[in-house]
Amino acid sequence: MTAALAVPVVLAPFLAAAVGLPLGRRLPPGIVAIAGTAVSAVLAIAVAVSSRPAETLARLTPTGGIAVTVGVRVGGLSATVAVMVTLVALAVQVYSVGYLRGDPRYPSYAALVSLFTAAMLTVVLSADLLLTYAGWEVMGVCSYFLIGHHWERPAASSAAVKSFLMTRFGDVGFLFGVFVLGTAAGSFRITDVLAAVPTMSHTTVLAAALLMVVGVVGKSAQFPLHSWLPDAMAGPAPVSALIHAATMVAAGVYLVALLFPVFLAAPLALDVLAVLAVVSMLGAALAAFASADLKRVLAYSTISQLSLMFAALAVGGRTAAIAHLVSHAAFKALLFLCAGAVITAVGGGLLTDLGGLRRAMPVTFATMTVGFAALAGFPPTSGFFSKDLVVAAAGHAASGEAALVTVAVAWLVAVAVLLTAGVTAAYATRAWLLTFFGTERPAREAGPVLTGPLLALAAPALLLGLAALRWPELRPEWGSALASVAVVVLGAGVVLARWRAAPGRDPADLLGRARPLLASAWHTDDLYERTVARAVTGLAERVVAVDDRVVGRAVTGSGRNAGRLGGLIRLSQNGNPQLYLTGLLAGVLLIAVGVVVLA
Amino acid sequence: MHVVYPVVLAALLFSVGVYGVLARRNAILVLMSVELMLNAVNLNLVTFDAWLKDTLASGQALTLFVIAIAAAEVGLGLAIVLLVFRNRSSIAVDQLRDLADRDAPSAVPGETVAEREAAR
Amino acid sequence: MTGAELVFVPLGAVALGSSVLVVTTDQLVRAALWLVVALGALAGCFLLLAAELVAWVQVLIYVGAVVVLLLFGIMLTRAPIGRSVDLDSGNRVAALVVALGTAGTLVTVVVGGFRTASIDLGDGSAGSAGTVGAGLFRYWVLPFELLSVLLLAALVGAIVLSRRDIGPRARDGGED
Amino acid sequence: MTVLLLVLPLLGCLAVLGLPPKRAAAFGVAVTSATLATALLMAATFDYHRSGFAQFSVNAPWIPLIDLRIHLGVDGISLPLVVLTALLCALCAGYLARPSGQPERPRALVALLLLTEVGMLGTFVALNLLLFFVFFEVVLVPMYAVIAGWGGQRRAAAARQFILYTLLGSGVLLVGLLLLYSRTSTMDMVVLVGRAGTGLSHGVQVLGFLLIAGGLAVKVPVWPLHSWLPDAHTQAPTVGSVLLAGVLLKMGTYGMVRIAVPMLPEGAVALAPALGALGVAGIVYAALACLAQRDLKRLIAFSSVGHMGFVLLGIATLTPVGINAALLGNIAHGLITGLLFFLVGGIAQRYGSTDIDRIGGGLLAKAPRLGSLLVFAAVASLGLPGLAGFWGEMLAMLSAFRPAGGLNPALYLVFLAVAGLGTVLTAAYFLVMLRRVAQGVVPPRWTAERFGDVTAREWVAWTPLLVLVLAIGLWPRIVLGVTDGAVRVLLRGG
Repeated sequence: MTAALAVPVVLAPFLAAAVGLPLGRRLPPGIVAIAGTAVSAVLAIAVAVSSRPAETLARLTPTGGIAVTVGVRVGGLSATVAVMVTLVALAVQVYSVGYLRGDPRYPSYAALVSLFTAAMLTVVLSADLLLTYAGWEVMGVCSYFLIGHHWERPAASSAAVKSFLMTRFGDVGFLFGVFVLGTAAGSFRITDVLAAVPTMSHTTVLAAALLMVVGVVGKSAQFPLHSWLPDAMAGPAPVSALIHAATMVAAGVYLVALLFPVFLAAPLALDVLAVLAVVSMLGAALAAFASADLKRVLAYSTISQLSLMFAALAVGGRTAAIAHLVSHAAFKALLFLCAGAVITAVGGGLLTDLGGLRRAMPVTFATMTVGFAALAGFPPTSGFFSKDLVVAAAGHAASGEAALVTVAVAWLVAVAVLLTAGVTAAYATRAWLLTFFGTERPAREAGPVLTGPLLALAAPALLLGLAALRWPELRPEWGSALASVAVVVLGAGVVLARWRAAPGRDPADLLGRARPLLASAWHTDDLYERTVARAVTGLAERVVAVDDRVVGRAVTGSGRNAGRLGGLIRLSQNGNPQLYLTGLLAGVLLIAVGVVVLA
Repeated sequence: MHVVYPVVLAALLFSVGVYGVLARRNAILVLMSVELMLNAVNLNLVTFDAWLKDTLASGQALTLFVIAIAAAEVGLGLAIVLLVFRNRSSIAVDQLRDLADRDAPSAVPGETVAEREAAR
Repeated sequence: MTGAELVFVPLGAVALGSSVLVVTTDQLVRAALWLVVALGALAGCFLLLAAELVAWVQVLIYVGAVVVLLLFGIMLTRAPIGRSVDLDSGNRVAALVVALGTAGTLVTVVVGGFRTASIDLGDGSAGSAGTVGAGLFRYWVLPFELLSVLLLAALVGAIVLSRRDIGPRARDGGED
Repeated sequence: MTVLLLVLPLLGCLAVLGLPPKRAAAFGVAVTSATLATALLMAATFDYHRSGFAQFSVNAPWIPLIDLRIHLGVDGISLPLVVLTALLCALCAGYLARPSGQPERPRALVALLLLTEVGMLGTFVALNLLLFFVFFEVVLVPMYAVIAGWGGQRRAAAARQFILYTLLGSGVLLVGLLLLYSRTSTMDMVVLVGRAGTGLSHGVQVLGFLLIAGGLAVKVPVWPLHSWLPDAHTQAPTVGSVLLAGVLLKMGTYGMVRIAVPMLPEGAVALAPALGALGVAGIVYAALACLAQRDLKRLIAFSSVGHMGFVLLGIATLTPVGINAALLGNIAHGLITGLLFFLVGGIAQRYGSTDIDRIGGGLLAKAPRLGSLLVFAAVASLGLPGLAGFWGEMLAMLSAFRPAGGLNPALYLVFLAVAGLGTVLTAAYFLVMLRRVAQGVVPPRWTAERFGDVTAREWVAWTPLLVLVLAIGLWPRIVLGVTDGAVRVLLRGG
């Protein structure tokens, strides 16, 4: 029953996309997309409530080897994430109707968002790793289209290309990981693969886990494949909310959580994941603090928060990671949608152009304050509880309980998590101050179509943590809670103090000369531009030259030389019959001699 | 009598005829060389007729035919030579080059001059 | 070495020598005359091989008719009577090589093949006019008749070729 | 029915010459549609449980002296290709019949198109080696004439290069086939597959494989024997490009699957690594070449080299998965690249050029539907899951992960890694192309120009391809279900 319910969860938004793409122009805006997502959300909640693990399968195709199956697999994890995805998507769809009013490309936009949702739900609910990969890739291409929504702007189209290519690079790793697991288990079914993990050799598991890490790093924008995400802010704000809060980047975390047994069997991969997470976490947090654009702040914060989840996974805190994933989906979607409202009101997202909006946009102010508080981790927001779980998990690992990673790495994670918490509080406070305080400027509050979703998302961002106190494993621990609150207060306090000392000035000045370096995320973009991009373009031009000069010439040249050789022989055709006759007789003679000699 | 003598003579005569046909420029001299070659063949025919004692006398009969044909050939050949001389005032064999391949050789079969120029 | 051979060798030498002169002399008329000598010597050879009729026909037709025709040809093409320098084409070296090659090959093969064979000339009547004539008209009638048709055709052809007034009527400008 | 498949276009080819030129195109549509109907009827009545065996067989002597028999039949490997060929030919005929773009000398063009169709279908249904070769060659001359007669500015050189190069390949192929015949004294493909190389020494097998696969490699084309392809594609008219990419290239890989691999298994094992290496080299090389390409048609032509690289990689693994991947990749590439060439033909007709810089971007603004179709086709071509291109590439890489016994797995892992890199580069050049052609603002030179979006005729010609790309992508069993049984039978011999 549960599985039968889960199938339409995926199909509803897919059908909405299939209907919306050709017919979107003739129908009232958003009706199909919202209906599809709403149906999906209701069903997802139903599935989550019934919450019994279930699986249904059909053979998709023979391949000559391991057959590919198609089907859904529902468990506690996937049901939770499915609910989160559908609800955020619903909020985004409703919000988009207002945000993109009058945009001629709205119909295709709505259909693509539906398709995106369907792809994410495929990843979440799929029972077969190859199907998961399919959803994973479709999500990538949808994000390409959505980020490139304003394709007449060069920045948008190049950001779209960049995001697709960088994630695709990771996807190749993921696909190979699927190959390793599938061939080792003799099946691509997730249940079979997980069951077969204990029987696999250590090398196989390690290779699979490391390849998965590559895929995850690409999709979730972790160092070193992180640089697409800030650029992807060129897309419309609701797209950012969808892609960078609840779905695509979250898919990486979900995947690691789903295949956690594989990683448990390969602790080295977890070490790698932990180190990458630590680098991304701190680096992105500092970049967010230095960034000059509201949406870029949120983008870097997304990277940082995702690293937090990976860190939690690496130290064994699967529950903590998922809890933070859910709460992050709520408050980050809220923040992006608020940022969208601010940008529509002001006409730009540069922090220097903002300020003093708290009176003009009271609803946005209130909801965004909740969002920032949750991001910073102030109690009693959902962010506080989920972040505390992560800190607690890191603390346990560092103290040597449940040691998955080496103790040194665990310590590194613990320290980095706390540091990040401080920096997060600092940049959240900074963005909040710069957006809503300081000199006032004229602006109008957004309409109810925009504020409705904001209010709807603010509720979970604020209350999810309290609601989760029902479950004992989600309750905070006193030690870690105190530590993280202290760090958060410290981080926020420093910024507030600075603001008090110099009102209206950007607290990022605290960074001094390091600011440009941090704002560009250590010039990683530049580095890629200079090395990879330039090398590939250079190589491409060289290949074209080689193709023209060597391969092409080799062919035409051999043709030409054959012609020239013919030209030489042609010289004998000078019309002199005596010469012909001489040749003829000489030939006969040669044949005769040959016959005589050989016979 | 040994067969070798007449046969060797025939071979040598034939070779001389070959040389004449290949090396002489005047068409009439070429015709004479052809006669030499024909005679070499005749000698062979007669020799083998005598050696094999052919009851049909085929060697000698064929020799007679060859002689008759050679006469006809010389007649026709000279007529042609005369015609050529009348038309061109020359009977030098190596100057009759109407069969020559005249245009400059192209490197690629079927390539036009413009394309060849473009390729350079 | 039998008597016939003793006669044959010098006759052959004469035939060969004069034929070499035919293809090397630098005077056209002399070439024709040397051809007469060569063909005459060959007729002698035929006689030695007991081919009496053939020998006489050779003298009659070749020496009598063909060479005369050739001489007419020389005169009609207004060839110089004395020495001329350009009787040989540029192909001489190649021709010599091919000719020597031919000679070498043929002689080798022939000598190798007939080293021991010898001809029994019998009573010498095998080549008399009677024997050959009987053979011709008993066994070779059809070819003989065909040959006469051929001769007729050659005659007509020669006339057509050499008479100006029955050539191709309109001469195209393309000829040079 | 197999005979009907060949006779219909052949008779049509002769009949069209007697028609008034204005009605030639319509007649072409009728003939190709009838052929397509025959092919579809065949697919409908095909016994899918026996897909490994030739059905609708015909076997009659033709020239007994050289063992040439008219032995025709369709099995699971050839059926999809037959349907694809008939479909693409019908679409091409339909494209020629559109009122806006009547070609010059329509009678001759339609006749050549039909003759090409005879050759292509014949290649796929022939079950006699010599007959296969005859049909293989029949395609060449009409295609040469199509390029030379209706092509672009440098068509003469391109057509000449095409025919000389491919003829060279055919010569090598013929030598290989004759070698096989001289050692087995039979030309019957069914018998030869059944023997699976028994009685052939190792040396003969390697030499035979080298000759046959080498000859076919020109047609595929395998890097670095590809240089005829970009020129031919660029210069050919739209229908020529569609058939070249859609069907002609498949004849090469089909021959490898049908002849080289099953008949000479030892040779295949010995030379497959080389084939695989050339395949992946082609993938990366073509992708890099596309990145720096300035001409749309040339870009798509090079992309064919890359896609055929994946097909070759699949074949080179000598596993059922790999061969299935190759066959599916064939079909998918035929559909997608056929569509791409149609679209580029449409663009060329509107802009009068296929130069990317001349078009200058903004196609999505100027002609939104055409632009969207181009985006769709490009995305399909870069192997998006859910569209046809994905399965061939994915399965080829999967098969490379575990190649057949006797092959070096470590080497194939390297191939796999390179192919994976190739997929990223493939995505890169398609996206860069889209960015420069479809996205961006309309350059000033085109803003005043008015040209229509996709016309009804074009929809008719392109919709079947769109639908099939989606259908195969979502439900690959359409093809794999047919080929799988046949591939197993083919490889069981070895």
